[in-house]
Amino acid sequence: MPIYSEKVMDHFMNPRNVGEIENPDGIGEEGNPVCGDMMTFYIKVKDNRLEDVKFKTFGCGAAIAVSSMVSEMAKGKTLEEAKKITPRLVADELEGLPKNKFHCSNLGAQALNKAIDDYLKKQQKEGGKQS
Amino acid sequence: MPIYSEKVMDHFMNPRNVGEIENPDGIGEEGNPVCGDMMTFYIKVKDNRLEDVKFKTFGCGAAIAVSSMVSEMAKGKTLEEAKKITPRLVADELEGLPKNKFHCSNLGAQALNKAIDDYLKKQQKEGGKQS
Amino acid sequence: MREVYLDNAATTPLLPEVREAMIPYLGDVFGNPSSLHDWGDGSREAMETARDQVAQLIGADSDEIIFTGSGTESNNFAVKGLALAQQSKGKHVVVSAIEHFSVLHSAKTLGKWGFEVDEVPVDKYGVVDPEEVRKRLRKDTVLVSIMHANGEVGTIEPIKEIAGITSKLKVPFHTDAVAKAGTIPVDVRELGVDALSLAGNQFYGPKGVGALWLRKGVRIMPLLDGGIQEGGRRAGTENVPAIVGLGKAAELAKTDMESRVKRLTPLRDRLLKELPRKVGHVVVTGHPQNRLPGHASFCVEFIEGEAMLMLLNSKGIAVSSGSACTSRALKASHVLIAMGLPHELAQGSILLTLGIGNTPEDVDYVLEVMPPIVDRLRQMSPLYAKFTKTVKGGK
Amino acid sequence: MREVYLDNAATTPLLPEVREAMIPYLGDVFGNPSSLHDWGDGSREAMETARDQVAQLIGADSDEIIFTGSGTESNNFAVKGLALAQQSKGKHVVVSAIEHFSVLHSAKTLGKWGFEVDEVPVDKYGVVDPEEVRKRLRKDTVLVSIMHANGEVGTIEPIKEIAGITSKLKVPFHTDAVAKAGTIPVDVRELGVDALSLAGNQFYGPKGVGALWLRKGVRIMPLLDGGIQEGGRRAGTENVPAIVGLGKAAELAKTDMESRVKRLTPLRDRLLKELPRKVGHVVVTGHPQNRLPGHASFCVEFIEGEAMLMLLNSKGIAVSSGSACTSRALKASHVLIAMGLPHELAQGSILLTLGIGNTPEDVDYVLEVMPPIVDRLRQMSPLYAKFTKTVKGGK
Ligand SMILES: Cc1ncc(COP(=O)(O)O)c(C=O)c1O
Ligand SMILES: Cc1ncc(COP(=O)(O)O)c(C=O)c1O
Repeated sequence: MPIYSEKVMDHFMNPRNVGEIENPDGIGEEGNPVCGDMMTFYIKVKDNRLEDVKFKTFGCGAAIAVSSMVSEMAKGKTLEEAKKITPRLVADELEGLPKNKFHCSNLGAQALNKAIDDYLKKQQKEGGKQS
Repeated sequence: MPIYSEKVMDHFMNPRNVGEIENPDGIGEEGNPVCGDMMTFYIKVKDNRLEDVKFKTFGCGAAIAVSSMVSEMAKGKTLEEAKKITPRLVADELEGLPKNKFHCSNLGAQALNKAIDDYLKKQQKEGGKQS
Repeated sequence: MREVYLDNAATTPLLPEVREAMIPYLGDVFGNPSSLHDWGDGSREAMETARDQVAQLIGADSDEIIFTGSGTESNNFAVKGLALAQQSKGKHVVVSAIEHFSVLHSAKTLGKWGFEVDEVPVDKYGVVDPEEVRKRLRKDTVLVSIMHANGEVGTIEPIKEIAGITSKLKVPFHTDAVAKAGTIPVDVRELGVDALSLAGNQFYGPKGVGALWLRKGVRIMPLLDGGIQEGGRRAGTENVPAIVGLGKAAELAKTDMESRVKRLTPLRDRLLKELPRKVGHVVVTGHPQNRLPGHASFCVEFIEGEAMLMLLNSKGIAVSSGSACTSRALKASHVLIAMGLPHELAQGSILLTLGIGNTPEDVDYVLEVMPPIVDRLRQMSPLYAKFTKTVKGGK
Repeated sequence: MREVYLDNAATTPLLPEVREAMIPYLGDVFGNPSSLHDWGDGSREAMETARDQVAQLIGADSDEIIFTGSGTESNNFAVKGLALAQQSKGKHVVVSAIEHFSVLHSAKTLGKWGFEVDEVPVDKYGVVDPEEVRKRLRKDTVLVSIMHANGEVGTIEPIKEIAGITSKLKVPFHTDAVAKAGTIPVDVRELGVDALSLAGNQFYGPKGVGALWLRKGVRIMPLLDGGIQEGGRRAGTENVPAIVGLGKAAELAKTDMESRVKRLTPLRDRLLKELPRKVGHVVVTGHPQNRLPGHASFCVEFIEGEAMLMLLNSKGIAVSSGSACTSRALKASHVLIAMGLPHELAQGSILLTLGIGNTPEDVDYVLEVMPPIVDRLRQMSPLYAKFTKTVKGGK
């Protein structure tokens, strides 16, 4: 009885969208290596949609799988849709997470959220130059 | 690892001198069924010697083996010699007794002793008619 | 020589199916269930299957089962752990007078820690009157522990009735079902108790493993502190092979319970009826009907239990006794004394506990061998001599 | 795929000889050792042989050995039992900061019972300075418990030196030798301690069994109350097969100890030397020389232990980690933190513990597989990205 579901293992072993985006439209960092997990999300936005999402993660198997899943779920979504990705939804998509690992899925959604907020803040500053 | 030595088992399985003596010269009773062990020794004395020794015992395997051993050790001895049979000697002859069963060998020697005392008391009363 | 094991209350043999189930966990599947790699997975999986099997035996949820190292540990854990977890509410504990020492002495230890312990008496059959429990409940009662069946006299206690009382007053109720779970049906929901102890070696499972069932939400203080095994309630590397064996034994017990009871009950009843008749001056101890299916217990007058035990052993028959001499502490059975038996009679205690390996022929053999053994010991007994002289007028 | 088990600190596999020794006690020899008949004799005899074997492993007398259900139980028993037995003399207890949780949390429980617990710090290698122990001893100190070797970083503690101090002041000294007994020589008389814990599954014996050695005359309060098994100090039907296995494992450990140490040490040393070199940014944890023979432990920078563990597992290699993520309680290893490692670095904890089944080829395989795994995780790590950007100036 592995502690992780097959879906988690798949996303851990073959994480989607790992990396950085050069000149990203938004960056969100969540967590803290002292606590064990830290995630950085990079996003590229086009026409209010997440054209590209990438991440880097320091953390356990669950943290990596959650990051991968969040990136996959977010990609192509509108900003409003992406902001509705909750930890619960991520865990469900991963076919469950061990109880004590649930906090990882919080971090994933939060880091993405922060990246979107980062983008929106920049937009405001720039007075909506680009779309 | 049986809790009892072979010698104890032999005396338990084939106890020597079980029974009563009709018109004994002395009777000694020791112990109490409430506590678990009770022994009655009967002796026949001739020329200051234990011509016959018999016993009845209510009690555990050790109690029965001790009674048998005491009777065997006592038989043929002078009264003075027989009074020197100590619990330690009985236990040694039996090749040891479990620690918590040691009190049984006290009872055996004591019951014999009481029987001898009973005889001596009767002798005194009768003014030393016999022997 | 014929070999007849009639000491199943002391411990049962391991069923071959149980042993087979255990063997892989003494071999290739050796990982620590806490390990996160495949080796750990294999052990953890086996353990969780066993947890399901044990839960099903007693109608519980799997996550309510805590594995322990013995029935004794389950009882210590329950009695001390439940009382200590509730001590802010009070320090009064109720047990019966005939509990196993693992409960009674745990309660005694609680006594040293400032708890007050009340003992409920039993009647001559060893039955606890629920009303006697009710009378003892107080505002500060934080635990009642009454056994489900007594291992020494076989009597089954009215646990459901007692639970009806404790649950109304919201007092946690633990029952020691070590002598009963796996032998006759136990359903924790139907019983209405809050905690229940059981042990593998009482129903053809391995030694060294037990379980405590604890109703969800009931708080307990660990007995074994350390790692977070068993949800943090019982630390220590788990005894995987024994746990697997317990699970398998539980599964088989559930499947075969009815047929086992059907086989054992008539054998027991023959012993209960025939032995007193054949031997004479024999008293059945415990409840005549309401008792464990394989359990026949007696007191034989004028002689002592250990001597009987040893002579039966020399004939290939294994039994046990509650006599003072067999107790190593050299005290008469607290169970028999609590039932009002005179010390003298309690010395003649003898226990014949049947198991699924026993046959009608075993019973025949015992009924044949026992009378001459008793007779032989009585011929040696000064008490019997006195009895024949006074009552029968000599022989 | 190659299978390489490098988690012997978590549990060792059972030796075939040990299993063979146990099998009869899962079969025909099933009696309860407390039973007085032949069935009981067989079990009792086997148990006493095992007691001799365990005693010989540590230079003790047989009647000083108390069998328990695990290393955890031995530690709970020792820490709580010794402190409670002495509490009329005082309520002060000294432990080290890197004890196993079964000691630390037992001490915490003593804290709830009114004891004061002092923790001795360790240096960066995890070594306890005996002077630090001496400084903490008071008139009312009733127990010192310092482990013999740490299972997480392998460091061996100066127990003899500490015992020299405690014995002069007549303070009972318990040492948790669970990670060490059976692995390297332990002689209780030479050490001068008063109590010592060990466990079967640390040296190719079974799970579910441990022992507490207690110097003759030292008083202890039972953890498991009940029957009078183990001289009244540990109640409950004994786990005979596991005890027999422990005995056999002890016998083999004594015979083979030297050759085992000779085989394991060079393999360990290769790991300690080569892994940091091949991987880079790796810190060896624990003492560089004075450590358990099969024990290699590291912290790998910029990545987390569980992820490493899982990727190694996917390559057939079993290891463990002391990272927060692997602890289920999600706390960084108290051992690494007590040694002064930053939390961030402690997350990269990885433990490779060799056993007698391992070969030089196993080490080759790990050294081959490990660098790409670390590399892969570092490529994912934002910390590594920051590091390369700031220190290396990008890549
Ligand atoms: C009713 C009851 N409770 C508890 C126990 C203790 O079990 P163990 O000695 O296996 O720990 C027994 C043992 O026979 C028992 O009969
Ligand atoms: C030093 C030490 N003490 C105690 C224990 C506890 O042993 P167990 O979990 O087997 O009870 C361990 C476990 O690895 C240990 O390493």
